[in-house]
Amino acid sequence: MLADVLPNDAAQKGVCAGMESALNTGDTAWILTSAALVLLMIPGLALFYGGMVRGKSVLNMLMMVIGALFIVGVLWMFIGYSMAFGYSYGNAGLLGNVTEFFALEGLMANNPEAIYPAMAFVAFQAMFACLTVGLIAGAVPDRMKYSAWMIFAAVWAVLVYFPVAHWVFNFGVGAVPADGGGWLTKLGVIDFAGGTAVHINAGAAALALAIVVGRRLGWPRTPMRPHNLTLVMLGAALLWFGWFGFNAGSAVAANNTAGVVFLNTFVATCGAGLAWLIVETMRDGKATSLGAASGIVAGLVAITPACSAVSPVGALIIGLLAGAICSAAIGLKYRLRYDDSLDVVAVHLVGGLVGTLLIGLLATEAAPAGVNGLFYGGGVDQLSKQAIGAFSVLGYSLIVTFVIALIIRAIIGVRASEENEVSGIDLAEHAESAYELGDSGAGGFAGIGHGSSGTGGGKS
Amino acid sequence: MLADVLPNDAAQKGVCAGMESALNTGDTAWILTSAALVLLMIPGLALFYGGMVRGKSVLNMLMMVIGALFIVGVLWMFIGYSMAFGYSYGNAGLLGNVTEFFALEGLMANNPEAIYPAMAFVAFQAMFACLTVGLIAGAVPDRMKYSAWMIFAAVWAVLVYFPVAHWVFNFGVGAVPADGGGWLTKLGVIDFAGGTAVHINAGAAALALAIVVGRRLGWPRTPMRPHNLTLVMLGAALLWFGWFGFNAGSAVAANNTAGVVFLNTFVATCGAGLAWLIVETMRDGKATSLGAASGIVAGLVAITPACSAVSPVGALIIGLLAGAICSAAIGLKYRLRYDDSLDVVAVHLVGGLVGTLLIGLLATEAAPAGVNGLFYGGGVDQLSKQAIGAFSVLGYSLIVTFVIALIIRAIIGVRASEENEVSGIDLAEHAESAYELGDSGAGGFAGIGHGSSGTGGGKS
Amino acid sequence: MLADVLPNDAAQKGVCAGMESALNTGDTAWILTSAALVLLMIPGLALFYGGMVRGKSVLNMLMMVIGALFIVGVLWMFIGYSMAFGYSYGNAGLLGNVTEFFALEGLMANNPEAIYPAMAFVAFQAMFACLTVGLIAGAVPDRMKYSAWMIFAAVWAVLVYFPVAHWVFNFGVGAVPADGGGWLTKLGVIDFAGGTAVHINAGAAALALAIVVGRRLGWPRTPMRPHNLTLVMLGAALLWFGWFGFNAGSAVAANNTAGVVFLNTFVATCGAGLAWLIVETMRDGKATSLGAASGIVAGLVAITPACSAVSPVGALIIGLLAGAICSAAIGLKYRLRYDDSLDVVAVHLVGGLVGTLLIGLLATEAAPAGVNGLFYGGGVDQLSKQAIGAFSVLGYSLIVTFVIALIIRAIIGVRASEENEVSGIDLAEHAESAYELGDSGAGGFAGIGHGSSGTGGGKS
Amino acid sequence: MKLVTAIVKPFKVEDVKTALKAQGVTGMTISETAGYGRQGGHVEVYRGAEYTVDLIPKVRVEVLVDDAAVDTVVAAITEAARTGKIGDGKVWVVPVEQVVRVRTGETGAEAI
Amino acid sequence: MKLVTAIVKPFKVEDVKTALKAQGVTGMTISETAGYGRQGGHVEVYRGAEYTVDLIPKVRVEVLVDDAAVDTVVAAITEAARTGKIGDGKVWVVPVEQVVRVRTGETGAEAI
Amino acid sequence: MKLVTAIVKPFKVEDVKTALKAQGVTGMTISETAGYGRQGGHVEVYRGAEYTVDLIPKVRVEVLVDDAAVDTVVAAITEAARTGKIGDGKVWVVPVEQVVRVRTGETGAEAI
Ligand SMILES: Nc1ncnc2c1ncn2[C@@H]1O[C@H](COP(=O)(O)OP(=O)(O)O)[C@@H](O)[C@H]1O
Ligand SMILES: Nc1ncnc2c1ncn2[C@@H]1O[C@H](COP(=O)(O)OP(=O)(O)O)[C@@H](O)[C@H]1O
Ligand SMILES: Nc1ncnc2c1ncn2[C@@H]1O[C@H](COP(=O)(O)OP(=O)(O)O)[C@@H](O)[C@H]1O
Repeated sequence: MLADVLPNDAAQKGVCAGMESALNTGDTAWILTSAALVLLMIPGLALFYGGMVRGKSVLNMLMMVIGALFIVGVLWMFIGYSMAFGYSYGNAGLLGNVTEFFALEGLMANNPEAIYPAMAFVAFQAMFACLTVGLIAGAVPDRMKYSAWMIFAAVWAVLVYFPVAHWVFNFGVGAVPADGGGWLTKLGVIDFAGGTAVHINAGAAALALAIVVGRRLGWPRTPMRPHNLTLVMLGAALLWFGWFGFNAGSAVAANNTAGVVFLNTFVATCGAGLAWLIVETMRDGKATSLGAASGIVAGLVAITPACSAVSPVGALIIGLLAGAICSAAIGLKYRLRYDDSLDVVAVHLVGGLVGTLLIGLLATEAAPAGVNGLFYGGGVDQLSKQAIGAFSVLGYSLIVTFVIALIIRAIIGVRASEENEVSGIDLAEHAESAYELGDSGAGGFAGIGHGSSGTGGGKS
Repeated sequence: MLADVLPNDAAQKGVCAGMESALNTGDTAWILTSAALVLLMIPGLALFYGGMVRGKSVLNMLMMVIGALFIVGVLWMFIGYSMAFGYSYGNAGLLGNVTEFFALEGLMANNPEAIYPAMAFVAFQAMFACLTVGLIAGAVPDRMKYSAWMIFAAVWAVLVYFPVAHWVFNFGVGAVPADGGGWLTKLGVIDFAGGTAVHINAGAAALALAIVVGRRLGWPRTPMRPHNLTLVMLGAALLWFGWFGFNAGSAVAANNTAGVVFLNTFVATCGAGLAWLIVETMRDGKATSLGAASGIVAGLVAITPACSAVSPVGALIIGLLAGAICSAAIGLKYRLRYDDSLDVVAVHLVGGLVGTLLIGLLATEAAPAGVNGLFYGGGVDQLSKQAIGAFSVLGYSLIVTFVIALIIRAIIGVRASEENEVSGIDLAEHAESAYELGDSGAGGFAGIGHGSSGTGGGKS
Repeated sequence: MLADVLPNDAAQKGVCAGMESALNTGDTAWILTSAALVLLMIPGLALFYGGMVRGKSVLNMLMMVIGALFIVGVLWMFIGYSMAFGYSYGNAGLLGNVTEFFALEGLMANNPEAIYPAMAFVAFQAMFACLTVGLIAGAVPDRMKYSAWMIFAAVWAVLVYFPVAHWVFNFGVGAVPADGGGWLTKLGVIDFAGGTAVHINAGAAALALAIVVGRRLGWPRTPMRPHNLTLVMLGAALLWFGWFGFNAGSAVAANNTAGVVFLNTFVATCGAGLAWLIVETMRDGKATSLGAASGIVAGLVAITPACSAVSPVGALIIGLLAGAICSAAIGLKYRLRYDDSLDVVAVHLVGGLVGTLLIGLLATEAAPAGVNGLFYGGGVDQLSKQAIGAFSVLGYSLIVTFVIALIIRAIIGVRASEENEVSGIDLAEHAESAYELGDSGAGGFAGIGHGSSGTGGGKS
Repeated sequence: MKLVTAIVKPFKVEDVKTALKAQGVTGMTISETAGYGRQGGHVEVYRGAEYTVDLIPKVRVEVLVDDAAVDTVVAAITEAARTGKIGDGKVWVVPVEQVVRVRTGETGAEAI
Repeated sequence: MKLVTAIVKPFKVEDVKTALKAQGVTGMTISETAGYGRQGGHVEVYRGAEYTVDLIPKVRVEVLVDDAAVDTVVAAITEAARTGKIGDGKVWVVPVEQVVRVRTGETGAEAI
Repeated sequence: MKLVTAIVKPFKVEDVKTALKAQGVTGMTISETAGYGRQGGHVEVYRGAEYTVDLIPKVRVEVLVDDAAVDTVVAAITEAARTGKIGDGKVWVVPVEQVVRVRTGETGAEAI
């Protein structure tokens, strides 16, 4: 269209002119942007994880995260949004009405009273669901049967994520506070962007799944070092970038809260990165790039629930503690002998707990959430609420995940064959290998690892 | 500036206060964000394509896409925007007035009646032009002379893209619907974000160019597998991320339409990814990561024209069909023996057709476009319009591209020498090779593939 | 929450309704988006640089940039923002009051008169500080002691960046123009997004640091070619993408200025990329991908100060000149024998000078800055202001950086040991190596370069 | 027992493999190498700085053969790898004193 | 002096190394190779096109040994590398006329 | 005809090449290897877990030479590759029974 002309949509909008629509385009722009940012976190996570596994398993790692994204995305459209954001059955705060928004029925219409389009919020929250399931995959690379993973992802989303999202993210309807909302919300638990529903939830599930699937062959004797640390750093970078949408987007508005949350998210991450590097330097004598990437993620996890409740200094403290505690928590798996391969427990479960509980101590009335924690004279009230929130999600997720995983194991099995694990799960499950770099230099190099004779298109 | 102070610009803006300006900052923010997102799609495409070629051609692949971006960007500023969005010569809807906005004359001024800055829209649409040209490169990697490609890119943009963009994207001026607008728009073809102008257009050109340039040496006998599948997935991820700007940004507003489009884009992509994996699993026994990445792109292509016209369930169906049909369409090139190396035809031409035509069946009045397709009782009217739109773009692009490519071939040739193709086009055309990874481990490794003796700066 | 319900925040906002708040959500959305975009530039820079070094130094390169980000982020929160944006001591325009916003005290509150949240602006500007410090690292890869770098980064941010940001970016308070603002602002120097404060500043520091740290062993005799050019291109792409936030975000509003700036940024980059490729083709016979990536960055650097002051044609000219001049400037280091390894001087110092000074020639009243340069009849007035701005930042940065670097060298040393430099600084400083790709193909490949025996968790 | 080692151009590996199969050779071991020789190298350019790369990618093919088969195997490889241009590579033969098949412990001619 | 060369499965390298250490062998050189043999290969699929990859990653282990130690070294490697499945690889022995340790210039048995 | 094989430190390859050229050697073949020996390895740390890497990157240089030239070539390589620190590597000589230049079919001394 010509630039001086109003598009049709714009004409109907009439911002400020007669108020035909309550739509706030700034809030909408920010929600849409945030939804896109959170989508990017999912491949970001895939690359972060993918760089950490061995070169023979990187594609499988990507496929676990991306496959889960596909399937959970579809489930979200049909029932997930409704289970999470539908009116709570019996106003009990346990589960949303599945039929209320089945297949997003009715949400497409242009509601003149809406401040932002319903679908924008649906999309934003969809990404949360997909990401949370993807997080779990880090516990079981190299060895899990792909079909079993895909089934697990679907079932877990329905039985664990959708209900828990209802508990935490559903604030209820209209004037009546928390009418139809989740029970943790009603209780007053503060979890701004998902420390419980996303991170504790995924971390607890990762623990259960790692135990059911079992250790990688050779672990922990055989070293299994990251095959590509630039990929890990790229993944961490995309996660950080996207996380601004995750956290500041959870204000569901482009307002002061979003600004504060954004800054706190930044500061906490810097703090956690620093803390992880300091711990490494003191313990191992060297600060590693894997440590920096891990610190970034740990800080982001911990500030997620707390970002609206603390001051920048509080955010820094949360970050520093998260970096230090998570880096120490990695030792746990060696002591307890569960092979949580990429440390989902140490980073997401522990980091989520750190952030969720520290709200009880560091929350300040001056922050947007408007609550004082123990150190700001608010007593232990908020702290105990936080503990209830954290541990109920932890317990629910741990138990239900165990049951799901055991049933899948009983019916179709969860492990790739030993031979396939040794020769590489990329080849076994996906008939691909990630790299063919020999072919790069000068000379028409046929590529030794794959001096293959093709039957291009034989089947396609 | 100090934080409590209004910047000068803001003071002039006076949203709500006296209406000195019609500027909607939310819409503007979303258009700017979308333009940046679409820019990112271009290197995203380069990496997606780059990962799929052999290691000795990856830089050339990047350079085809990025070089086209440079040149088309400049052309767009001078004449492209005007040819696409200028008032149609004779109101025929075939081509915009080249001189109207030559060198963007006059668009820099702060127009108080504009809802968003003209330049934001110019930039947003610039990215479409650059991306579309880049898409074609996927048909001819490994073998096309770089100079010939650069000339082709410039000529094709001027003779094919700019006119076709006028047909499809120019909605005309002011009160009179489609006055000065493109003929397909006037006809009532629905193409929200470029199924015809971008994907069918590029796909048809890819077919013509692949035929004129000819097959890679050894194809299809010699296998030419992707050299870096993590790069492919990264590229697909950046494409998906950016595509939210491409599609939802095409609402040119942060409104309900943008929200619906966003959600539909997401759901269709999940569906197409799933469908591609299911087809692979049934046909080959394995779901591949290349399949997942391809499914993502196929779904995005197909939903591009349709995203404002269908319900989420409709979007899912389009995605599922696109995934299945495009993955099958790849077999075509083996049967018809044209070497469309990275399947631009199967993904963009076929995917674009799927999406454009399915609007005729699946469009629903409930969606923002407000039209009913055949399955919603709207008859075949819309379907036939869609077919006219799809096939006129297809035909025009195919024929004109053939002519352009044949002329370039006749004058300067389009093929690199056989020797250069065998030894690698990166080296031959760009005097570079992509990787020197031998140098990574411990030990001061001089890098075997390049135990070179430098003459650093001898010429610079 | 349910989709048809107003979130609490939204209810308080009342856009247009009674004006309880001056908050402009569109501007806020764009500032938040821009802040996230600029954050992404930092890992983008790390990857751009990382791809250019040898495989044995890539992690150190990433760690220099990311480590600086962590530490400068924390410093910014405590004192940086206050030093840059606090009321100028004695209204001299040299330094902001450190205590005014110490630890961001008071900026968290919801100020009803603010157009955008103070914290959003704090976060946006934080990224500038972190990025600027990171830029310097490109001068000294492969050989600088990591501890010395981290100390340098912290000290340089405090003594150089924070003050210079005050000079350039602080526009002062309220009605009185530039009251409390920086001296360059008061002088009328045009530097829209940081040609002086960011690029000339970092480039001059890079020169000083490269000289103090000294040349890499073997330079320039031994060739040290980029180890991964796809990484370089990816980094350049992320930089370009993020730079739209850097430049257009510097409008601190989603307005016409932002639109113009965005388009100019795009056009200049295309021009610089083209120019670099043309110079290469004429000089070396080949256009390289490293040239394309370098051209992108050079163009972005040069348009940074000028993007609000010139027309699109002016932006193109700046881009073309920047591409040509910067590519030629790379020869300087070979002639003068300083090892500015990744050409920070040639790209950022020279590019920054090109852009800053050309404003004096090419500025046009028609552009948002509203000033005419020499070629538009404005005389030499603006040009001389620009020169003062450029060279005072250059001189200050060069001298203070020298002093800082010399002191650090005297106290703890700045060079890694020769042995560590030869065997690779990644291993020496970070106990890691970037790639272990041998393990990818079929077969359970233990990875030759690292047929290591692990003691997993021995220490953790 | 002899070990025949051939240094050949990478895109000729497939042809060599085919030729060896035709000779009844059922196994071989292949690795990446880089060769320096008359063929010369090429020039790469990075930001205007030229690098002369004088090592060219080659592939090493190693085949254990019975004494009797040496000449035909050498001839087959030579034939298959030839393009006639400089840099086609070398084939050489080294005496082998003992061969063992790891799987079975068989030795000598049995082992190959 | 002999050169014992072994082509083994990659995940057996660690075991071979351990076995050699047990024999008092203090040095060895290892490289990546790809083997073609009875073991056959595998199929990869890219957008539906199948690629038969018949080269399988293997590792070459080379050990210089005194004439006296050859048999025990060969036996140790064979033992350590065996899985009993096709593709376990080969071990062969080649005569060496001279060995020099670069650092010291020592030759013969001293050098290893 | 002999085959001289040298395992050297990677950053010494350029010096070895130069030394060989000075001897009139016009061709050689080079490949990446990893060595295990007295030199020991190094430790890498990933999330606090330590990995002892005892294989160190080395480069294998192979040169076919006339019998007469063997000693000077071995000496030249040894000289050029020496740093005097542990891990400088080995040079060894193996008899070659036949050499063929693929391009021309020439054999023996003609072929190198
Ligand atoms: N003396 C040698 N020792 C070992 N390898 C050699 C020798 N001479 C040549 N080669 C190998 O043979 C390859 C081809 O040699 P070159 O001299 O380029 O061509 P040609 O054999 O056709 O004369 C080289 O790249 C190198 O790998
Ligand atoms: N004639 C040969 N010459 C050189 N290497 C061989 C030969 N035959 C087999 N090999 C090597 O030994 C490996 C194992 O051989 P294969 O025939 O698959 O199994 P096996 O030795 O158990 O019978 C091959 O992958 C190849 O690397
Ligand atoms: N017995 C051996 N057989 C084969 N290669 C060996 C042997 N011993 C050492 N090497 C090779 O020589 C290299 C140097 O050996 P090392 O013992 O570390 O130092 P040095 O030779 O200086 O005593 C090793 O890295 C390895 O590649």
